[in-house]
Amino acid sequence: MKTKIKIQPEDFSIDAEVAALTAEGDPGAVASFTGHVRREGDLAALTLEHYPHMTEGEIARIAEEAASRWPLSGVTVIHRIGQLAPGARIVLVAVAATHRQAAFQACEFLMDYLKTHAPFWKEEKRGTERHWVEAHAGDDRAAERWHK
Amino acid sequence: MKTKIKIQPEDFSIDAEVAALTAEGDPGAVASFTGHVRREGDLAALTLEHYPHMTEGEIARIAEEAASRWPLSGVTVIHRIGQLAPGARIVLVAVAATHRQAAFQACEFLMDYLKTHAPFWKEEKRGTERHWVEAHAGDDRAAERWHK
Amino acid sequence: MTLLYFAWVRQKIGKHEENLALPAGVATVADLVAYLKRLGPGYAEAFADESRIRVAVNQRHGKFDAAVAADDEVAFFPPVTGG
Amino acid sequence: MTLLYFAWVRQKIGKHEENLALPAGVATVADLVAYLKRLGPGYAEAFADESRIRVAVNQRHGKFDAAVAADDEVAFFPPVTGG
Repeated sequence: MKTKIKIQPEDFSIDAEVAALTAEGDPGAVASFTGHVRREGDLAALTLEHYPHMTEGEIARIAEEAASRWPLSGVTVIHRIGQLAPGARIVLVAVAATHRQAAFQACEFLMDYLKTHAPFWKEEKRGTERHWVEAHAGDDRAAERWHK
Repeated sequence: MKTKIKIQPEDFSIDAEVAALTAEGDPGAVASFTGHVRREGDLAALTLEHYPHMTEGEIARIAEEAASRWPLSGVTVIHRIGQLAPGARIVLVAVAATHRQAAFQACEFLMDYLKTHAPFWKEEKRGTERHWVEAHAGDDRAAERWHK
Repeated sequence: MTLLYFAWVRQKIGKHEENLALPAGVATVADLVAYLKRLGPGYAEAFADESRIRVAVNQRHGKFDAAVAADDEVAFFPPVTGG
Repeated sequence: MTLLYFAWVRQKIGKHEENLALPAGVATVADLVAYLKRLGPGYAEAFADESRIRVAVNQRHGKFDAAVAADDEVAFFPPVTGG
């Protein structure tokens, strides 16, 4: 399986990543997910911090776990860091497979684990105030359902 | 909910469609799916025929059903017709929602119903031979699980 | 009524569309199929295995027991294979 | 050992990284946290509610009963919120 993991301040092209995932082999299906900075109330920006030594390794482990559960031909994860404006794209997870159910399931699995295991932290800026986003219990439950 | 349905010979831009879905409101999550012409053996091309009077209405009904099951902010379906080469993109389904689980579930639901209800037919060209693709029982089962 | 044929149904019958006055005794899709089968060898071949035929009446999926009327658009086609 | 702090743990302690000789009697993450808490008010505040602290030892998620050694990289941070 082909795995691409990028942590970068820059935006990304979904079309380019899907094209790269389907450039060879026989992946009939690509499931993708993009997470966006919420556009709500006085939220002015989101700043993303991460643990550089650990992030790529942790995401690679999550991708390997996905590949061990479903027959996948490729996984691409791009996560942005730094300051992002409302509406901006934060993360792309794209999964290529021969069959769409494997692509969908693995993409959702990757997002659930990324949310609960990849070492990123979001700080919100509202007006002149900044505060760290709290983790959601719902994200832990989402990741736990894959243990069953 | 914002619904966009296009049946066209032309390729599409996933980035542009995701941008349109997230241009306003607060959709934090976009789940997308692209189906690609398989790259296998002597498959030279796929030709897609459809039932123009019916296709958009049928897809609109599927999108309405999805919107009645999950809280969605937008659905975009683009399905190509005509002759497509191996690797080419056939279909895009993109679903925007506040929460990722709704976006994922609705995107998979839409694909399952599109596969079994939208009036498209694929003809394969292998060497000089042409034959119509047979429907998969697996697609019927995939759509049926949403009845439960 | 307007009849439409798609994919290999269209190819076997040799046309995409035709207009038909509602034949006497035809009240349902099944009646219509029985009538069409007798129109010629292409029709007979297209409808030989009815389990492989799907129907839409006025652009909505239907079953063989669905009613058909003089101004309906009735389409016959194989199970769909898009997506 | 190398200690790393992220997000509000970093802000409360006032630094991102520091090197520390393994203190006497420190064998686990829990021992290390107990030691750090006594280093100053910033540390005490950062580790006041241990249920809000997560740890990675050598870039792998760990628990408070995990062993730590002199050449380990130990990172403390809040529950992650990426994606």
